[in-house]
Formats: sequence, structure tokens, C-alpha cells
Amino acid sequence: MNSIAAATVDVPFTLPIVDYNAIAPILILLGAGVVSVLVEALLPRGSRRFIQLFVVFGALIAALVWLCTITGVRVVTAEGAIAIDGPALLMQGAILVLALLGALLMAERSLDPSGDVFAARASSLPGSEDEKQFTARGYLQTEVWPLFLFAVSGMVLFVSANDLLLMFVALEVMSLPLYLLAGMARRRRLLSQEAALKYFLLGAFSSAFFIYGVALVYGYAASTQLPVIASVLTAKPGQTSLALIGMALILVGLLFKVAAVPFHQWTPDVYQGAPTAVTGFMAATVKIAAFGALMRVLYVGFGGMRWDWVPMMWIIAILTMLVGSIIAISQSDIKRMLAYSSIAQAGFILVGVIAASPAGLAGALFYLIAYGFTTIGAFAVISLVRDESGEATNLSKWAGLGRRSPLVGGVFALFMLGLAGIPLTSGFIGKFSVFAAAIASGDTWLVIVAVVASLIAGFFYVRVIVVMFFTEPGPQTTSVVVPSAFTTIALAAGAAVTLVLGILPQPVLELVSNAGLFIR
Amino acid sequence: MNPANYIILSAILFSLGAIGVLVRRNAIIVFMSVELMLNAANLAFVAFARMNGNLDGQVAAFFVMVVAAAEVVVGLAIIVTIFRSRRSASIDEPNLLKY
Amino acid sequence: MPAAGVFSLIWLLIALPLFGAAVLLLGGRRTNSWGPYLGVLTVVGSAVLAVLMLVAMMGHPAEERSVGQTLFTWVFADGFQADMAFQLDQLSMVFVLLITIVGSLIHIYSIGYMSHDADKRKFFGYLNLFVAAMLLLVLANNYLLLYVGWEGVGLASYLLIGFWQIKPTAAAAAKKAFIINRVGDVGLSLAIMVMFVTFGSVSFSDVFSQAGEASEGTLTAIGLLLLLAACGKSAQFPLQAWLLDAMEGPTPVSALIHAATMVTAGVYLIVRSNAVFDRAVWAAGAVVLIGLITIFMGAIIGSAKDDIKKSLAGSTMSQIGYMIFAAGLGPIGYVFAIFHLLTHGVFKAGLFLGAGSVMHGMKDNVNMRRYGALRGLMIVTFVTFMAGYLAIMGIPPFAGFWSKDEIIHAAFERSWVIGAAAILGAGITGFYMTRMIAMTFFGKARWEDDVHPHESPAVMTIPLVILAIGSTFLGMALLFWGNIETWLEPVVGFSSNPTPLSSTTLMAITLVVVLIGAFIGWRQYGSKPVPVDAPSGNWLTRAARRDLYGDLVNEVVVVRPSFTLARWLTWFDSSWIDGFVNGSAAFVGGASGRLRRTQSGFARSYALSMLGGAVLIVAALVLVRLS
Amino acid sequence: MTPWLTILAVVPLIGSVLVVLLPKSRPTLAKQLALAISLVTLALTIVMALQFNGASNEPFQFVESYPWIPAFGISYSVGVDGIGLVLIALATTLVPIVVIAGWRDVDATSGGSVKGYFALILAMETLMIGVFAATDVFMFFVLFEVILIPVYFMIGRYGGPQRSYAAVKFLLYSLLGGLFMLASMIGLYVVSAQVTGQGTFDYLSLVGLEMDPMAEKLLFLGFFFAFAIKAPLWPFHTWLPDAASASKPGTAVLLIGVLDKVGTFGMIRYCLPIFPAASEFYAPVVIGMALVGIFYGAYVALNQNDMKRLFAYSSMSHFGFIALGIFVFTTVGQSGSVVYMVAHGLSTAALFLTAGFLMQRANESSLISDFGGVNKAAPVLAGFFMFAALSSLALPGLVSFVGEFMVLLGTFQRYLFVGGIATLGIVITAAYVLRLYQKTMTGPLAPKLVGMKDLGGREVIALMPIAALTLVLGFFPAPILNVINPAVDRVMTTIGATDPSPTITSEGSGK
Amino acid sequence: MTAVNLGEEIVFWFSGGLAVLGALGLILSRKAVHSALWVALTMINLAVLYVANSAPFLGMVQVVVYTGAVMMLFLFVLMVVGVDSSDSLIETLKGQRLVAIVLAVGLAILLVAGIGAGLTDVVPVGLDEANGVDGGNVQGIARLLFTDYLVAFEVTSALLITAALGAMVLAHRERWLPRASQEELSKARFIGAGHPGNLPSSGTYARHNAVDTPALLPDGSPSALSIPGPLVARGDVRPVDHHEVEQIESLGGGSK
Repeated sequence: MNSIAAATVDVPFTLPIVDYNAIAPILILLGAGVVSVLVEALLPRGSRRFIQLFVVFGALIAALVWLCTITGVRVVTAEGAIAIDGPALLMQGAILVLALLGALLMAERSLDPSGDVFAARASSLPGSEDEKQFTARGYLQTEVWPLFLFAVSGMVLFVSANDLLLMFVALEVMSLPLYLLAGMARRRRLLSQEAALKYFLLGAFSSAFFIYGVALVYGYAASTQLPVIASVLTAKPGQTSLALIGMALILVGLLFKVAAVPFHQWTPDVYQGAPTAVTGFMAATVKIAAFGALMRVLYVGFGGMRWDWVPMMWIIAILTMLVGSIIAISQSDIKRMLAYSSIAQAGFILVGVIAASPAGLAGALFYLIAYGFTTIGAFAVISLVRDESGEATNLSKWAGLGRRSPLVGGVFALFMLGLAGIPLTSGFIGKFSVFAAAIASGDTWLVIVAVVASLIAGFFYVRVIVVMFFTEPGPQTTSVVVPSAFTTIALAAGAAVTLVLGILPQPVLELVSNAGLFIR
Repeated sequence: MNPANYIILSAILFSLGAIGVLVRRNAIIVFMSVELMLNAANLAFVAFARMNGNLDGQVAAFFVMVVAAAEVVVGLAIIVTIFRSRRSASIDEPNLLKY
Repeated sequence: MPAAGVFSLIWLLIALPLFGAAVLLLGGRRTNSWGPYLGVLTVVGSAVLAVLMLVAMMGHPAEERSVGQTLFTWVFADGFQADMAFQLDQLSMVFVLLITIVGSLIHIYSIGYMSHDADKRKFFGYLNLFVAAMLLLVLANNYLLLYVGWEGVGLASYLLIGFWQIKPTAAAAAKKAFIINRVGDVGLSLAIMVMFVTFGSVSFSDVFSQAGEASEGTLTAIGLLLLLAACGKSAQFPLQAWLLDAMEGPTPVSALIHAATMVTAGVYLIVRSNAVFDRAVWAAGAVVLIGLITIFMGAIIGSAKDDIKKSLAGSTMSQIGYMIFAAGLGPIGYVFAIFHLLTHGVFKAGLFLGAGSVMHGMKDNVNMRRYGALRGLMIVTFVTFMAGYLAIMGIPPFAGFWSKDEIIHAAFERSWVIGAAAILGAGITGFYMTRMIAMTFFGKARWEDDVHPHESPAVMTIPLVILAIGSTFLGMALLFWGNIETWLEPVVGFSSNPTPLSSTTLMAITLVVVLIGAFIGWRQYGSKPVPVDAPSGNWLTRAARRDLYGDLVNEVVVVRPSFTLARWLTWFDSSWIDGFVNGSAAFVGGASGRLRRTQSGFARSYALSMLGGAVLIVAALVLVRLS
Repeated sequence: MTPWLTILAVVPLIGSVLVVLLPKSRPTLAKQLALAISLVTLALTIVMALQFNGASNEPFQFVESYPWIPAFGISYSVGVDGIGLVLIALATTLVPIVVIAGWRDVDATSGGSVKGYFALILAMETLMIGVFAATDVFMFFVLFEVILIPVYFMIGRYGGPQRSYAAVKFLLYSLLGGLFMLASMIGLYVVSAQVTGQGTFDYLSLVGLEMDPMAEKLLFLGFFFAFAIKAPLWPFHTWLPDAASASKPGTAVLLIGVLDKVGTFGMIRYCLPIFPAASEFYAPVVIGMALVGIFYGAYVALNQNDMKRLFAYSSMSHFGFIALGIFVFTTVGQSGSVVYMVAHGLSTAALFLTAGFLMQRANESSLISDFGGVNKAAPVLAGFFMFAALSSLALPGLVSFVGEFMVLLGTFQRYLFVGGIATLGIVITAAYVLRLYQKTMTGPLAPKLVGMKDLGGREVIALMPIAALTLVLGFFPAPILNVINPAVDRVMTTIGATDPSPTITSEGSGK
Repeated sequence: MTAVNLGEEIVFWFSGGLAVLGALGLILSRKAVHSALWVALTMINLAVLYVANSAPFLGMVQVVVYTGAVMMLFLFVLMVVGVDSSDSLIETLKGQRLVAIVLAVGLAILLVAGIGAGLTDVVPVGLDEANGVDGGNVQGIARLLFTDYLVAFEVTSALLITAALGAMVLAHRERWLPRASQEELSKARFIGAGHPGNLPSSGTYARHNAVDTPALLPDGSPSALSIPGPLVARGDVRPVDHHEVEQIESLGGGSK
């Protein structure tokens, strides 16, 4: 694949072959990001929000529409750096739709009396006069929109990166804006900043592992392109210790992003500290992007070393499921609980990944989509439940909520049941798909562990319902704020998908199985 | 001399960077340690490029530098923000989020 | 023979009282005024029907006297079938007559006896229910249906014993009766099951026709299980403890259920299953033994009780012991078991109703030590009671003489030892009955101050009179006019063996022994003043007053261990089984509490675990590969 | 052909939605609507049942099948055999009764939403019908699990003081079983894919599937575990007393009376025909569990001071009988088990509803020690209580006797001693039932109860049908037996079991 | 330059040694600024090693970008956050240091072992050929950048924009009022109810200089001004240990 041919100095520069049609969604997003930055730079403050929303939604929708026109494309392009294949397109689509929902949440400004979910000025000191003034003047940090767009473009690129180096760049494009966004909450800013710091430092730490792993793999295969690595692995089966260690370190970086134990500890802190809208967006999309990359690396690059990584992934999956589920039990903060839940869910998805079969890939994809919609919906609900200090995330403040607001309580209960994997919700079909794939691949005991973990996880999902519906409301000021159309749409979409994928999953199941495999 | 020595050097630097991340409390030093780890990766890339006889490794190192530069900017901005609201650059101090 | 003519109405025998029961129990207070009369009418209706059937049956030759009627298939599955079907043969016929006629009399009597009870409607409902169930018991053509009647009478008995359930003792007695009966029912259930696995059917005809093909062991098992059932229902040792407590029920109940009919169901069961017992020597022997033991237990208890009803109850136990005993003797005894059952049904009903009449006059006081000298004040009662007294002692020509004499005779046909025991039992009967008469009707008045004894109303005395007539003549009627032996023979078979002594000698010896018993009783209670407070008495008296420690044994052997086991299991359930469940939840919770501590909030410690994870992954991969 | 089963399931579902949509201010309307819907469903059930052909050779009738998730070979398939039919009938019979009986169970002042309660009941009815009608294993599982949710809400939202604990315990316990069943079910699917090349969840295709004995045993365990928890068999029962004592009487009736039957239904419908060899292998274990359960439940019931807990333990004892009948592999035993399921549904309903009426008159106390002498003050109530008690102790002449005796007979036929020992259970049953009656209904009136009212018309109307059915079916069980027996025969044929024949056979014996 | 010659060997051991020394200095320096300077040393030596590995372009970039720009940025920020904020080397997390070192050494051993196993008898291909194709190292890299790595190259622009944007958002302090003149400021300070001088820093009696520890006024009472608003609002203020204050006071002679 190396394009450096044995030629003389006079070799003319041959243009790289790029299938712009196939990567147009990525380009649209990147372009929109640039436009968005220009909007920040050039337009007066008052008009920015409207224009930014226009750009963001326009870009997302345009990218989606474009994506729909290229569903049949299966191509490796940009000199082997990008693979647009079925799973990539599917995950790109899912990321885009979920990003759309995330954008809706982030655009919401009728929940907080003083503005949207982000600090009026992230640079102002928490509790300072500056902050008060900016808030009182209704400043909005519209810079979040270009950051958001870059993050989305990073994700979309991440799932289709066929070259480890590009994957690294995409990882950073995805992560850096998220580090920033995590630190910009309007309320509880100290927590938010702490989240950003932890996320950033640990994220940087993990990407150091990733790139070092890439270096070692490069040392082994003389290339960073996954198919090349795969063919080198088959070509020289011995002497693979470099590739082995490199793969391990790459996995550290990716497992960090999917929040697998023992690389999970950033998750609760970041999920809790970040603005809820960002948490919802991040929880849904990063999980998809990271799993997409993880599966591509494992299946395309290191498929030949399956027997090396499967036992290790077994242990990680088991730990992830159990630790996530068990710790979540004793959480009293609902965002934190959902964070641990996301860890446990990552474990369940890993079960599908480990199956290393078409069914496993399809199952994991389905699970990711299902999980994404449910979790973003759940965070949307959390953003609605507020008291005078902002969101009331402590579980005790949710007592009796379902009785006072049956609709919101009911929808949240639906999300909880979905995450718990109760039939007729998307979560059940997701679990079913990955378990089926795992059993078909002979990982029966893994499934049994997963079953036990599901039960433990069931406990804390169910406990939320207990608090909302079975507990007498105390004398407190928690109330459900009526959101604007933004959050309402996101919420409705999350609930609808959770239900529809539970009751009539066939179209999506077809989609994920027709997506086929990663191309090499 | 075995050219692998470069790689071994890079491994040692990588590990030292990791130690730095784990034992230092000043966020900036921690971050510098991360940079050290990235540099170790770069050294490995460069040495491997020579061993493998293609320039991809050097390009990779180049990208790592760019990424690191961007990361530094973002990281330092975050650290400055934290410092401003807490008047401390220790990464142990922001410890409100736990358990 | 299929049911035709009047026999097509066999179902109506049961349906009539059942209808009465349904109306009375479901109708509520609306039926308060006329309900009791409906109850009486339905039973009388059944009695009339029964008599018509008897007449019809007598019109048939002996071998055609068994009539069957199948209503529908009741319980069925592949390989199993039990019909809702009736069989009226000579044996059932006599039972139907006894039940309906004595039942009618007791119903009539009850109109007076219960006239002041607010719940008398319910009382009549229960009585009707009893009659229906009892008729079902004797009319069923298979064991499973018999079982329905069997438990049905148990239920009625339970309801009636506990009729005054506001008294805790009555409620407890009712429960006790039911539970002890259930033990017997286990026997019946198991017997039915053994029959099914052996014969593939539970109908009388199939079982009896194939009984000869079964092994003796199987038949012995069936026989013993049936005996267990009989013990429960007929208050035989060791399941006798409930009968004395059952006297908590209203007196007509004691007369009808706990003297005349229900308690004799055990005898019916054994006699009905004669085909089994004839081939199971050991089982039959056990029947004889149980009967004998109970004869003496009942008699001893009856001799020591001061409560007139309990004394009579002891007597009932003893007399049923005679019947069971006779039934155990085989073909030589079946007929006489039934014969004694019939005469006993009549005279014991009379005695109980007489006792009820006395109680009615004595403000429901049952303590005979507070009676005395009532013969002048309750003349009808006294006279009728004396008829029953003479009948039960077996004084010729009263009814009991004929039947008991035949049993003793049959016992001697088997062996002189058991014959002698039977005679001794008769002697004790003489003693306790005389004691009862003496304490109640003779001697000095020992009434409490506010008691004004008086004769009962006609509605009560008329049944007494009728029963007294029965007590006097029934024995002769059945034996000489009814030809009970030939009547029953087609069903139960009949044979007789030579006895070591001539029947006249036996008769004489029996009479002498009875009179000696009566004399002792008179000397003790008739010719001496009876102390109002019972003297402490000898050990046997004390034991007899405590029902020969039957309750104590049950308490120690069954009840207390059961409750201890129940408590222990409850503890086990909550601390171990549920403890395990909650414990695993607590364990996970505890693990959660500890694990969440690892989330210390320090970014560096997170980084440490990441590094640890990385090292482990690398190590695992490298070591696995290198090894 | 009319899609009877779908109609049957959809009617209450629509009703449930309608009830939810009613304004909160019209609680009575919600009740009336719920009652009407449930009566319509009952009527439809009767109409359907009359068209059921007991003599048909088809394994299922009223069959419908549409692809649902073809990706996994899952279809929406319904159909009933006799067993499913009688259990559906049981469910649709009890629902209107529960609605009537629970007319005043919930009111706005007690903190619950009235319409919510009745909507949940109707939703449950849909799911219950579905679960008994499903002929696709996946669909069965889905309904089996989903049905937990309405029950969870009914316990947790409308129950007594311990409701949260009980609801969560119930849900998690059931989920545990369900999840193991899920794993097994997936395993079954994988096996079917390996054997036939095309994975399927269709019940009839799975019956008679050749599989590896070891795998069969494992898969059996997954299914059985779920059913044993649901039924519940000893020692997986401890959720039941808590759930029962925390529930409203109506909830308890539907939970124990109908829903728990899914466990035993599942055993006879799924465990036996799909895993015949494994069933045979594990039968001794199951029989042991059942036997322990019979006595264990009865003895613990003997020591309870809480009526609802007592009923729960008594149910556990009864479930022991039902499981016993199923796993002895005799026609009589299995027929008996099905009859027993119906009988137990009726007797549970009678017990819980009567006890519920009683408790309403005593500040919702269910402690036996708080009662006494009720018979004097409320003879009708006491009468029904007595009837319920008798039905529970399987008095001959009541349908529970038919079931119990057949179970015992079937057991005895196969295992002499097991049958003999199990028969002893009837004594203890009598002991605890009558002890309960004695302590609550007899003796002097408890001071707290002075002035208590007897049952009113609505309450009698609720109890009457149960009593009537119990009695009528006790003397004339043919309507049930006629439809059950062919289904049971089919099960017996499928598992290849034959009844032991009587030791003596001659022309005169048998039928 | 395919094989390793003696000159290179000397360079390797010298520069490599210095690089490790710099890394150790980073870890061991008490003061942050010293750490930064040690890192700079490492990076310069790495640049040397790059050059030795036929990567002259990268060597230059390393010096310019890393040592010149990145490290200067670090130093800059260090100045902002306080040069003198020397880091206590006392470990507060139990066992952290020991475990960290053990794990890192373990990682190093594993890496070295793995690399050793994977790279026995490797003969470097050398870059002479590759560098020669396009006429030099820079041209070679350029060709790759604009062909194989075109997308990555373009996408890094997004990274840089993000970085700039992030720095702006978090660090740029916007004004909501026109800048006040010095006169206005001093007037405001004295006229207003505010605090004319510096806010109190942790005082004589302070045992702790953490942000949540209030400064103590001469009478031993805490100064409300010394605590950041958010902490006060959250109630996250460390209480004053009066017992300790008295203890210190008594040590100081007990005079009031």
C-alpha cells in the first residue's frame, strides 16, 4: 500500500485518490465546523446562536442525507486511510442521528431560567461578579457549537479510519472538544471543571498508550494500515511479540474510550461533572465511535490473532460487567449511576465483540444503537428534573416523581427498563443479539456471567422506579420543568426508538446484519 | 550496537513518563510527563522508520507532534481554568467527584 | 340391575336434603322462619322415598336387589375413571333407612330443641348437608365417590360440633375432629390408590370381582388402610380422641352423627369391603383387635365420666367397637355388625335425645352429679330412656339383646378368648349404664338452685317415644320379620361355625355378667348418695376421666412435635433460605460499598489502575505467547 | 378464520389504554370501563372455548402465525391446546372478579391512581392471555418477562408497608430466573440452528429436536430454574410470602392465582416436551423438591401469624403438588396437575379476596392474632372464608380435590412411596387451614372488630362465581378434563412416557 | 546510513543518557520549573537522536515545535500559576508511589522483553533509499503527507482550530464593562464597601494553605474574605481548629 515507488527524483507527484463522495459526510461536518468558527469570529453576539443552530442542524442533516445516498458504498479510499463499509456507514449514521439528539439537548434554553446548559462565559471565575454579570446579561457561549461539530466529525472519522495513525488523529479530534465541553457547565462549575481536568489528563494518558502501541505495531508491520497489518500477521506468523504488545497498548487506548474496566474510572466523574446535555451526547456517541474503532482494530487488523486477544477480552468483559453493575448499586447520584451503568453496558457489548463473528458484530452494532438512544433519552429526562440549585440529580430528590409527573416518570421508567434489558424494549433485543452471538461462538460461560451481571444491574434500574413511583414524595422543591421543543423531540425520539426497537426490531436487525463485515 | 536500543530507550522513557504521571501532583508536571510519553512514541516511530526503511514512521511522528501541540493548548487551558477557580494546580485537590 | 321405576330416583334421595341444605345455607335470614320446616320436610321426603324403595326392593328376588344408577362420568383421564354413580343394594338400603328415618326423627326433635337458637336455620342446613353426604357415602358405587361422602359427613360433623363456635372449646373440638378424621382419610386415599394401581379401577364391582386375583399382601395393605380410615371415622383406637370432644355440639347432633350414623361409617366401609377382608386374614385380625381395644376403652371412659353426654359418647365408642369387632370376624360377623349398627343407631339416638331432653330441663347442665331424682319430673323422658337403657345392656327382649348376643355368639365361633372379652365388655356396659340411670333419675335431687326441671315439649318427646319403641322392638323385628341375615347375605355373605358353648348357655352367661355389672353400678350410685363433687377415685378412674390419656398422647407424639417442627422450619426459612437470598443481595451491596471506594476521586489513582490494567494485558499476552 | 386469541389479547390491551386516557377526576368511570372490558373478554373467551374441538388431532387450535423478527426465526405465533385454553379461561374469569372485588381497594386518598390500578390489571390480562397462548418460545419468554412489570407496579405502587422491598424482591427474583431462561433459550436457538441449519423459536419445531444430552440437561436447567422460581418451588419461594403480604388482595389473586401458573404451565409445555431426556434425568430432583415443598410449605404455614403469608406458604405447598403431578410422567398425574392449577387459582382467589374483605374491616391488618369471632359478627363473610378454606384443603366435592387426588394417584402409580408420603400432606393442610379458621372466625368477637359489617352485595357478587365454579367443577369436572386430557396425552406421547399398567388386568377393569 | 557505526553509538549513549536523565529530572524535581527545564533537555536530546536516525526534518521540528513552542508554553503557564508553587514530594495516596514504580518498571521490563524478542537480529533497512526517492527527507515526508496521509493532515487542522478555540473559551477573560482606568479603580476600591488591599492569604496561624482553609485574623477568627465564593456557597470550607490555634498561640508566648 505504500505509494512510495522506486523511482527517480523526477517522479511526478501523483494526486492521491480520494473518493469524495464516500467521505462527503465527514467533509460536510468538518466544513460546517469551520463555518461555525467563522460565525463566531465574524458575526455579532446576538445573532450567533440562531446562525450556529442553523449551521449545526443543517450540517448534521445534510451529512445524514448524504449518508443515505451512499448506503451501498463499500470502498477503501484516501490511499487506504479510510474504509467506508457497511458497519462504518451504519455507525456514522447512528452517530449523526444521536448527535442530532445531543444537539437538541445542548440547544435547550428554557430549562434553566438564566440560559442554556453552558456557562455564560466558561472563562469567568465560578461565583465571581464576572459570572453574575455575564449571566445577567444573557451571554451564551456559542463557541460550543464549532466544538460540537468537530467532535462529531472526529467520531464519524474514527469509525471509518482504516489507518491507525488517522485513527489516532480522529481520536484526538473527537476527544479534545469533548474535554472542553465537559468543563463548561452553567451550574456546579467546580464539578464541571474537575470533570474536564480528569477527563483530559486521563484521556491524554490513554492516548499516549494508544500511540505507543501504534508505534510498536508500525515497527512490526512497517505500516499503520489495518489491512496491511493483517496481511503481515499472516505472512510472518512468528516474531509477533511487537505486534502483540502494540495491540495491547492500542487496546488500552480504545478500552479507555469504551469505559471498560480497569480503564473506566474516569467515566463516573466525567459523566457526573459534565453538563447533562453533553453527558448524554457523549455517552451515546463516544460509545459507538469507540466500539466501532475497537471492532475494526480487532477484526480487521488483528483478526488473525483472535486466540490471543479473546481470553484477555473475556476477563475484561467480565470485570466490566460485574464492576459496573456492582458499584452502580450503591450510587445515590443518578448521573453517576448511569455512568456506572454505561460501564456495565460496555461489558455487555464486549460480549458481542468477543464473539468475533458476523452475528457478534451485528449484535454489538444493534446494542450500540439501542443503548445510544436509550441513554440519551435518560439524560434528557435528568435535565428536566430540577430544583432551585439546578438539576436535582440526587436520587432522594426524585422520590414520588412518577406520581407527580406520570408522563416523565413513565418515560424514564421505560429507559430504565430498556437499560435493564426487559423485553419489549430495545435493550432486550440488544442483549439477546449479543448473547445469541456469544453462545453461538461457544462463549456460554461468558453469557452466564453476563446474565448474573444483568440481574445485578437490574437492581439499580429498578430502584429508580421504586424511588419514582413507590416512594412518598417528600416536602421538597424538585419539579419537572416543561422543556421546549428541543428536548421534547430528543426525549420523544429516545423513547420511541427504545420502544420500537424492542417491539419491531426487524428492520434494524436487517440493517445491522446487511451491513456485513468490515472490509479489508 | 543493535538498533533495537533506540526502541528500548523509548520504552524506558515511556515508562518514566508513566511514573511521572502517577507520582507527581502538579497538573502541569503530570501533563509534561504525558508529553514525555508521546515523545517516547515518536522516538520509536523514528527508529522504526529507519529499520523498516520507509518514511511513514517519520510522518507519524510528525502527526504526533501536531496532535501533542494541540493537546497542550487545550490541556493548559483547562489547567489554567482550574487554577483560577481553585488557586491550585494540584490534581489531587479537585476531588469533589468520587465514589 | 339398571335403575327403573322408583329406583330411577336414587339421586333424589341425596338431592332432597342437599336441596334443603342449599336453600337454608344460601338463603340467609329470609329463610329463618320456614327454613327449619323445609329441612325437616326434605329429610322426611327422603325417608318416604327410601321406604318406597325398600318396598320395591323387597318385590325383587334376592339376587336382583342391587340397583345401579350412573349419572355421568365424574373424574377421568387415560386409564382412570370414576363415575358419578350410585349403587343401591341391600346393605345400602338398610343404611339409607337408618339415616333417613333416624334423621327425620332427629330433625323433628331439633325443632323443639333448637327453638331458641338464633342460628337454627343454619343448624338445619348443616343437618341436611350431613344427611345428603351420609347418603352419598352409602350410595356411592365406587370408592372415590364414597370418599366424597366420607369427607362430606366429616365436614358436616365439623360444622355441627363447632355450631356454637363462639365457645372456643367447641371450635377446638370441631377442628380436632376434622384433623383426626383427615388422618383416617389418608388411609382411605391410599387404599383407593392401591386399588387403582392393583385393579385399574376404583369401583366396587371391579375391585370386588378381581379381589381374588390380587396378592394377599396387597389385600392386607388395602385392608389395613381401610381400617385406618374406619378408625378415624368411627373413633376407634388410636384415632378415638375426637369423639368425646365432639360432644360440644348440640345434642341432636351427638345423637344423629356421633351415635347413630356417621360414626358407623367405618363399619359400613369394612363390611362393604368384605371381599378384601375375607382374603386378608391379617387385616381382619387387626380389625378385631382394634375393635376389642376400643370396646374396653370406650366402656372404661364411659364409666368414669360425670358428663352425661361424654359418658354416652364413651358408650358409643364401645358399642362401635363391638361392630368393628364383629366386622373383623368375617362372614360370621358382617351381618351382625350391621344388625348391631342398626339397633344401636336407634337406641343410642334415643338415649342421646333423652339426655338432651334432660339437659333441656336442667338448663343445659350436663353434670350428672347435679342431677338426680328426675324420674318423677320427666316421665316421658325417663321411660324412653329406660327403654334405651335396657336395649343397650342387652336385656331381652330389647333390641340390643338380639344384636349383641349375636356378636358374642359369633365371637365364640371364632375363639372363646375374644368371646369372653366381648362378654366382659357387655358387663361393663351394664355398670356404666346403670350408673347413668342411677345418677340421673334416681337418688336425691342435687340440682343447682336456679334449675327447675320440667318435661320437654311434645315435638321433642314424640321422637323419643318413637325411638323407644324402636329400641324395644327393632331387634326382634329385624331378626324375625326382616330376616336380616338372608337380606344381607347376597352382599356380605354369611356363614356360621359351631361354638364351644350352646347359644342358650352363652346367652345366660352374658345376661348374668351384664346383671352383675348393673348391680355393681347400682350399689355404687343407686343405693348410696352421690357426692356433688367427684371423689378423686382410683388410678383407672382418673385415667378414664382424662380419656385414658388419648389427648396427652396425641399432644406429645403429634401436636407438639409438629409445632416444634413448624417453628423450626419457619426459622430455617427466614434465616437460611431467605437469609441466603437477602444475604447474597447484602453481599453484592457490601461489595458495591467496598468497590466504590476504589473510585477515590484522585485522577492519579485512576491512572494507576489504567497502568495496572495495561501491564496486566501486556503481561497476559506476552506471557501466554512466550510460554 | 377468526383470530380469536389475538382479539382476546387485544381487547384488554385497548381497554387498558382507554382507562389510562380517562381523566383523573372520573375514577368510577375507570372502574366501570375496566369491568366492562374484562366482562367482554370473558364473554369472548367463552365464545372461543365453545368452538374448541376437544377431539381434534391438531396440537394447537385457533392458530395464528406471522413473522415477527425473521432475523432470529421469531414469529408471532399463538394457539392453544386444552391446557392453554383452561388457563386462559381461568385468567379471564378471575380478572372481572378481581375488578369487582377491588372496586374500593384503591382510592385517590390512599395515594394511588385509581385508573392506573385498573389499567394495570387489564394490561396484565393481555399478557396472561398471551403467555398461555404463545406457541413461539421467544414470544412466550417476552411475555413471561414483560408481565413482571405490571405486577411490579401493582405490588410496589398499591401494596402494603413492605411493598417496595417485596416488589423489588419479586422482580429481581423473577428476573434471575428469566435471565437464565434467556440464556437457555438462546442456547436452544443455537442448537436448532446447528441441527436444522435455520435457527427457530417455533415451539413445534423445537419439540423433538435432537440434541447433545449434556446440552439438553443444561438447557433444561435454565428453563426449569425460571419456572421453579415462578411457580415457586422450594427452595426458590421466599419472594412469594413477601410479595403476597405486600400486595393488594386483587394483585395477589392475579399473581398467585394465575401468573404463578405460568411456572407450572411452562414445565408441562416447555420443559417436558422440548427436553424429554433431561426431564427424565432431573425428575427425581424435581420430585424431591416438590415433596419437600409440600410439607415445608404446610408446616411453615402452620406457624404463620400473617394470613397472607400463610396463604403464600400454603400456595407453595400446593405448587409442590402440581409440580409433583407433572414430573411423575403419568397421564393421571399430569391431568391432575392441570386441574389443580385451575383449582388452585380459584381457591387462591377465594382465600385472598375473602381475607381482603376481612382486612378492610380491620384497618388492613392481616395478623391472625388481630381477629377472632368474626363468624358472630359477619356470618356471610365467615361462610365464604370457610368455603375458601375447604377449597384450599381440597375437600372432596370441590375441584381442588379432583386435582389433588389425581396428582396423588398419578404419583402413587409411578412412585409408591412418594405418593404415600405426599398423601400425608393433606393432614397438615387441614391443620393449618382449620387453625386459621378457628383463630379468626370462632370464639368471642375480637374487641377491635366490634361493629364490623358483613359482606355487601358487591363483595358477594365477586365471591359467588368462584364458589360456584369450585363446586360445580368439583362435581362435574368434565368440561376441563375433556379438553385437558388430549393435550396431556400428547405431552405423554411426546416425551415417550407410558403409564404403569395395573397389576391385574382383565376385561372387567379399566374403563 | 543503514548500519550503526561507532559515531552513532557514541551519540546514542550520550544523548540517550541525557534524555533519560532529563526524564528522571522531570520526575524528581521539586519545583515545576525545574521539571520543565529537565524535559526540555530530554527533548533536545531526542532531536539529536532523530537526526541520528535519518530524520533531520523531524529533529528540527522537535527543536522548534517542542522545545521552542510547547515547552515555552508550559513555562509560560507555570509562571501564570505560580513559579514558586513547589510540589511537595510527600505522597498522599497510600501506596501510590510504590505501586506506580513497580508497575512502570514492570511495563518497561515487558516492553523491553517484547521488543528484545521481536527485534533480534534486525538489520535496519535504512532510509537512504526512501529519502532518496523524492530527493530528500523533507520531500519524502511532504510527498507522504499529501498523498497517503492527506486526510490525516487535513484533519489536524480541525485539531488546531479546536485548540485555539478551547484556549479562547477557557482562558480568554472577556469584559462586560469598558476597561476602568486606574483612577476609577483606586477610587472604587476605597469608596466601595470592598476590601481595599489584597484579600487575606492564609495567615500566621494557618496550618494549611489549601483553598478551602480560611485565613485567620489576628483574633484567631476566620476571615470570610479569604475563601472563594463557590466554596463558601457549597459549604466546603474547612473549619478552624481552635484548639490548634491556641496551641500555636501558647507556643508563641501566649501574649495576646
